[in-house]
Amino acid sequence: MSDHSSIDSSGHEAPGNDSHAQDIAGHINTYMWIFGSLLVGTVLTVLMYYVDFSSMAMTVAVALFIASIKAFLVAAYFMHLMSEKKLVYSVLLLAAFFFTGLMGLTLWGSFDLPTNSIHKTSYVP
Amino acid sequence: MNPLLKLVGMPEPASAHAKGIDDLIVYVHLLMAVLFLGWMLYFFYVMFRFRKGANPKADYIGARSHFSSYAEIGVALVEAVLLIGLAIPLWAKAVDNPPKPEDKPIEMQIMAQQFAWSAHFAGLDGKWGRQDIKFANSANPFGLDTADAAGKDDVSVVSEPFLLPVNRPVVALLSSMDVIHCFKVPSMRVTQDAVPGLSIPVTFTPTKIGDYTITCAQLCGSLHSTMRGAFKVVSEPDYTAWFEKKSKAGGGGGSFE
Amino acid sequence: MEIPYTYKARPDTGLYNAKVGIWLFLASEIMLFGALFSAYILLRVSAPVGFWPETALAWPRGLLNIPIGTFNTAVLITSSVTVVMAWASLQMNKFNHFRIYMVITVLCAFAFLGIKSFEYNDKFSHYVVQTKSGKPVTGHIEVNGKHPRFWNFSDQWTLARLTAENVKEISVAVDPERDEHGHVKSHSNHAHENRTIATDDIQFLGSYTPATHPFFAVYFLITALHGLHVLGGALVLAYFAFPGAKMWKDNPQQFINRIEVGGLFWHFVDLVWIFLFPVVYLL
Amino acid sequence: MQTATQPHSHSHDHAGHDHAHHEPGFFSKYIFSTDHKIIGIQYGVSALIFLLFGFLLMLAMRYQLAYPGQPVPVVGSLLQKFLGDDLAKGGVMQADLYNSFGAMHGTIMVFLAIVPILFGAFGNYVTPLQIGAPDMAFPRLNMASFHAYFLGGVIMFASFFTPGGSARSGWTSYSPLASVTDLVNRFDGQTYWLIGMVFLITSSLLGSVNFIATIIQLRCRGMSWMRMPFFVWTQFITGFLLLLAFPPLEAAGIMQLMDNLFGSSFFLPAGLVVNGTALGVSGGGSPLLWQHLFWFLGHPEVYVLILPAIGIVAEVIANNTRKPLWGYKSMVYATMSVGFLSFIVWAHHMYLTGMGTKIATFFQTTTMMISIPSVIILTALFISLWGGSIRFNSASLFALSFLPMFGIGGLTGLPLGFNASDVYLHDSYYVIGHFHYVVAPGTMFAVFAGIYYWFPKISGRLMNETLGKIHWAGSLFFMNCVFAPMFIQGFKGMSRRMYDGGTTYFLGVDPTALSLNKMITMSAIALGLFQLPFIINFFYSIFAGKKVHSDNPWNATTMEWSTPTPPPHGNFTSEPVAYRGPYEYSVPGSKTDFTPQTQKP
Ligand code: HEA
Ligand code: HEA
Ligand code: CUA
Ligand SMILES: [Cu+2]
Repeated sequence: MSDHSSIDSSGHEAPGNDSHAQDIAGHINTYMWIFGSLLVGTVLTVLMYYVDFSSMAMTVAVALFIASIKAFLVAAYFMHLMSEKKLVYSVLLLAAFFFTGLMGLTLWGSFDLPTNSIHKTSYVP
Repeated sequence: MNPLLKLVGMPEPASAHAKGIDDLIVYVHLLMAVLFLGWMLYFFYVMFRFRKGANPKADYIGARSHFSSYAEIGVALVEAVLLIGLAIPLWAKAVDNPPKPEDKPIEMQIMAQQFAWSAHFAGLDGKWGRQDIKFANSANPFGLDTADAAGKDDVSVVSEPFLLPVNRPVVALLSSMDVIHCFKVPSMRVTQDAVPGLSIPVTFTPTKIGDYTITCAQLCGSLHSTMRGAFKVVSEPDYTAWFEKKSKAGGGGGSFE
Repeated sequence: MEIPYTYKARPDTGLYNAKVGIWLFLASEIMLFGALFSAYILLRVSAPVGFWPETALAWPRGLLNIPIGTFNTAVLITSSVTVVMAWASLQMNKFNHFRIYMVITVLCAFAFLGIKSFEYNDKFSHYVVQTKSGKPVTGHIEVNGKHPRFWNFSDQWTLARLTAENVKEISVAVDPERDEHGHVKSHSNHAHENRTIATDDIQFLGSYTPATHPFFAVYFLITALHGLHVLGGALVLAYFAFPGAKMWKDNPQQFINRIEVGGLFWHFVDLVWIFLFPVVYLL
Repeated sequence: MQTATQPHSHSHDHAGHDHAHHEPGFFSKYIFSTDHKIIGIQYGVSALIFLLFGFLLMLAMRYQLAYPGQPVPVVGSLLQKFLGDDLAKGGVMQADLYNSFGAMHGTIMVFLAIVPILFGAFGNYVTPLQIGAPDMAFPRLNMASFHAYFLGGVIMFASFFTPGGSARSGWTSYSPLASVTDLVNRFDGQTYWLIGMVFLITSSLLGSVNFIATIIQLRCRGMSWMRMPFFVWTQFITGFLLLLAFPPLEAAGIMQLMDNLFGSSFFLPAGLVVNGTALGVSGGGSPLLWQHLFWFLGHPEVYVLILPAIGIVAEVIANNTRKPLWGYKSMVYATMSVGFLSFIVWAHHMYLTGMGTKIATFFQTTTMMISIPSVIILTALFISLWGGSIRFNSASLFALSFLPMFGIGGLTGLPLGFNASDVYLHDSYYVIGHFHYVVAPGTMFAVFAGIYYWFPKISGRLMNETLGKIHWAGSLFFMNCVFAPMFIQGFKGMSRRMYDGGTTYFLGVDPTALSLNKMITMSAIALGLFQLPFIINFFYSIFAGKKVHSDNPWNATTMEWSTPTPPPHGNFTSEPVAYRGPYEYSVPGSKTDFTPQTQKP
């Protein structure tokens, strides 16, 4: 804590004290673990590409599953969502809900057409 | 036709499903009228009774009755009834119930382009000619392949009135060559967008002989307001005569009037 | 009166203003990228089945450089770690560490952008050539002895331009053939074979640009928008690392907050990429 | 760092003193101001000008509708001079000019006039005062938001003078039309429109982040959620609507921009044949995707237009009935439900683009659901009148007339919301009637009510009541003359966006529909003339209106009236504390008929 005193001398409350610093040191350990997991996740994602899943849907599912886990790690630990306030959750939940609505309903609406409708790439019939 | 709708100037209905739509419009407007008149009576009464001159001291609590909750539940109920009883079934019937073959539906294509409507029938052989984008242009909106034998007797009616027989279901496959147009025939109570890249069927059964105008109800460019089409609903024999003549004359496959 | 809670947390919400602000902003960013992802998925699923370019509008697979993409992912993840380390260093009062981590973060950002523009360059000088007499091929082309380059928009070739400028033939360094998963076929020729194609034999010529296929349009749009976020974020973080760091002296708590807020944005940019990478590169 | 801890150090005198000594220069005071009140005024003035402009565009169009093919009076020659023969030959409005004015009328009214007035002007000026905050949470962001809005406006305005004229694909800007109107000059009016929209969206996003953060963080001591004035609640929910609904349109706008500038095909399917020749694009896109993304914003946007208006009306009604709002809590919850539901009803604008039964059922059910909380809000306002001591001043007259007008507009939404009846009414003048009843006599009346009500706080002077009442009577009467006949026209089958006023269709069908056009146009002119008393009143009162003698001329309870008039920089002279709910009027046992929120118990 060499520059601790210099901050103090400028007349301000120093942000860290020793027990606080210990906490943070604990965090750093976590950060490194997460870092490692993210790299592993990335490698897994790429390997998945070379595995021949029988169906496209399966590929998509696996890809998004890995991505979601990685995203969760980033959000939960790097962005400290784990210990964040309720308010932030509600905002994010709203956004997540509306995003799902936007995507889901748009897709649904684009494919639930009147019976016998045709998506054309050439003229019909 | 419902006298209320006549009063506001809606054109006489001329198709089989029109009654359902008209009824729904009437019922919804009755609901609206009841709500509106009720509230207005209340509104003027309140403004008069509780004006400052008559009631210099306001009451902190105000209304104590729960009438409003009942009214709100009532509105919700009526809406639910209209929705489940009328709107949804009507829609399902219109878009998910294609006419059965024994009703001998007329199948046709309708193509919209800036700024005209064209119609296309399969001809006497009942087979569509081959169609491809690469043949399409303003004069051949359906992209008919002149080389295809099945198309020789197809009937294409480009930018002029076509005929439909009375009391037979029509299934018109609607599409567009360029931008979004909207096929609207007020008397038939049909409206459907013609979306490029999609082919969407509209179904209706004309019930009245006469001349009908198609308007384009979707902004589609400079001359949108003049984009009119027309068709005549005629008796079955008149229609057959017209159709046979057209088909034999080889309307399809490139030679257009 | 002055604006309260600019750096102290409001007791009942437990948050300071900027943190509320950044989370709201991120929520709107979710909707922005969400709409783009939705568009991507919709276009993707409504594309005809088949293999691009054999089937005109089928979704292309395996066009992007996966090793480079993977490397870039790692770069971005690293920057995400360093930015949180920078914040932690401030918490522990180690300003110098903070600055080092910040510098690494910004360097990672620019590395990411550099690699991305390298990829862009590759795409812009890549062409699909549909011949009249055979299968379409893809690859880098050479016209009049020169490789067209993306930064020069006037250097884009189309069939019309070939004809207009009376170019008789072009040569194509043909890409290896791919199967329907985008994997290079085992028997395929790995060393880019050079083929000369006469202009008369060309039916369609298009570079890997938005006009050629919706895939490119979506790809460039989403990655460019993401790239802009990276650039913006990097500039702000660089500002905090140097000129903005003066605040550490006057109001350390507020400075830490700023780093936290900047970091949150940075993690979000990383998060978007975590989804972008599999969706765009691997699907 | 001892700022907020010693609130009493700033006295009223002190603020005035400060002011006198370092008078900021013109630029930092009026152009680069970060004070929410100045920014509010900037928004208000620009938006009123745009409102007038939007109306003038419509007057020219209305003239064309009533008298197709005749030169526009007064400005015809100017139009020809500035816009050229293609658009206004001989001063006659050509079809393209009609379409371009129509698109710009919609765009300007919605994005440059009404939203900026409600959210930018009233929201900025009043919200921080009502929650006892010294300013917005992010003053510089607030300034940036106004600047982005202003730039967007300038770009939109400039687009009129591009070759070919401004955007002319409707305010909805549907693809492919928007992408194929000008195939030669890619940098056309549509491109300007899109760039302008990106600025306006950015402005709204910055604004909404700021509003929400301000309301969450800067409520003064004692200002709990359920003590917030209803107006603040509506601003809060509106903020969320803007925050989450606008980004998809921004994305869509950028995609359309790419379609226009780089020839991509986000919204263009394969095989388009325009003008008889194949359009040389790859295709593969979806025109309906644009509509989904547009209406995902479009529908929440209409609640952006109405919720703050309801908020204003609620304030004015509570004040002029001298009693608390009836069912304040249920209004708050209803507003939340409206806000939430408004995100999942959007495709009721798309019933006729081709929809299967399942998806159509989903959207009409949600559409019916959203009408219930609207009914609850309106009912609560109506019942609030019961037992009041109603005063009829200009503000209150406008607020009261808002109720039936919004009622008509809202109720006529119902037949549109059932898809089966929408089959007949879609894209007809019935729709035009429906939404103008909500936005013109609805929202605009709320705006007027707000102006008459808060004018004394802003300027320290009252507006003239006589002129105000003339303005009210004329506006109410002629608004109805303009928009009520549109329902009839709609029933008769008249489509909207018809440059010839429906002549081509109606001559063979029902010529009486056309005579209504003339009546509507005349009424619109009269409506315009009846705004003159307002404009005169407005400017006259700024300089020579009757001075107010107290900071609280309406004897109101909410906090904006506990500040000096006009409020100084930093707003409050001592730290405000809310001791009670927002509408404690006529509390039994109290000496006065109002108990301000800040009054110590
Ligand atoms: C502020 C604007 C606003 C508001 C609040 C609304 C509110 C509603 N709108 Fe409207 N609407 C628009 C603006 C608005 N709309 C615009 C601009 C368009 C056209 C866009 C375009 O195409 O260009 C449109 C178009 C539009 C359509 C598409 C029509 C078409 O194109 O075919 C539909 C269809 O469902 C619809 C439905 C509704 C419904 C169900 C409500 C409901 O929320 C209404 C709920 C309210 C009530 C039910 C009233 C309750 C009151 C009482 C019951 C008390 C009555 C009291 C008295 C009468 C005194 N609207
Ligand atoms: C908030 C939105 C809003 C508002 C307020 C209005 C207000 C008005 N609108 Fe508009 N309108 C739209 C939004 C709006 N409109 C939209 C979205 C469309 C669809 C566009 C499209 O098809 O794409 C449309 C379309 C539209 C049409 C259909 C055109 C067509 O389909 O061909 C018509 C026709 O009459 C019309 C008329 C009017 C009239 C007469 C008013 C009047 O009520 C205007 C009244 C205004 C005034 C009288 C001005 C008052 C001025 C002041 C108070 C200024 C004071 C100034 C200072 C103090 C400096 N509008
Ligand atoms: Cu076609 Cu309008
Ligand atoms: Cu809507």
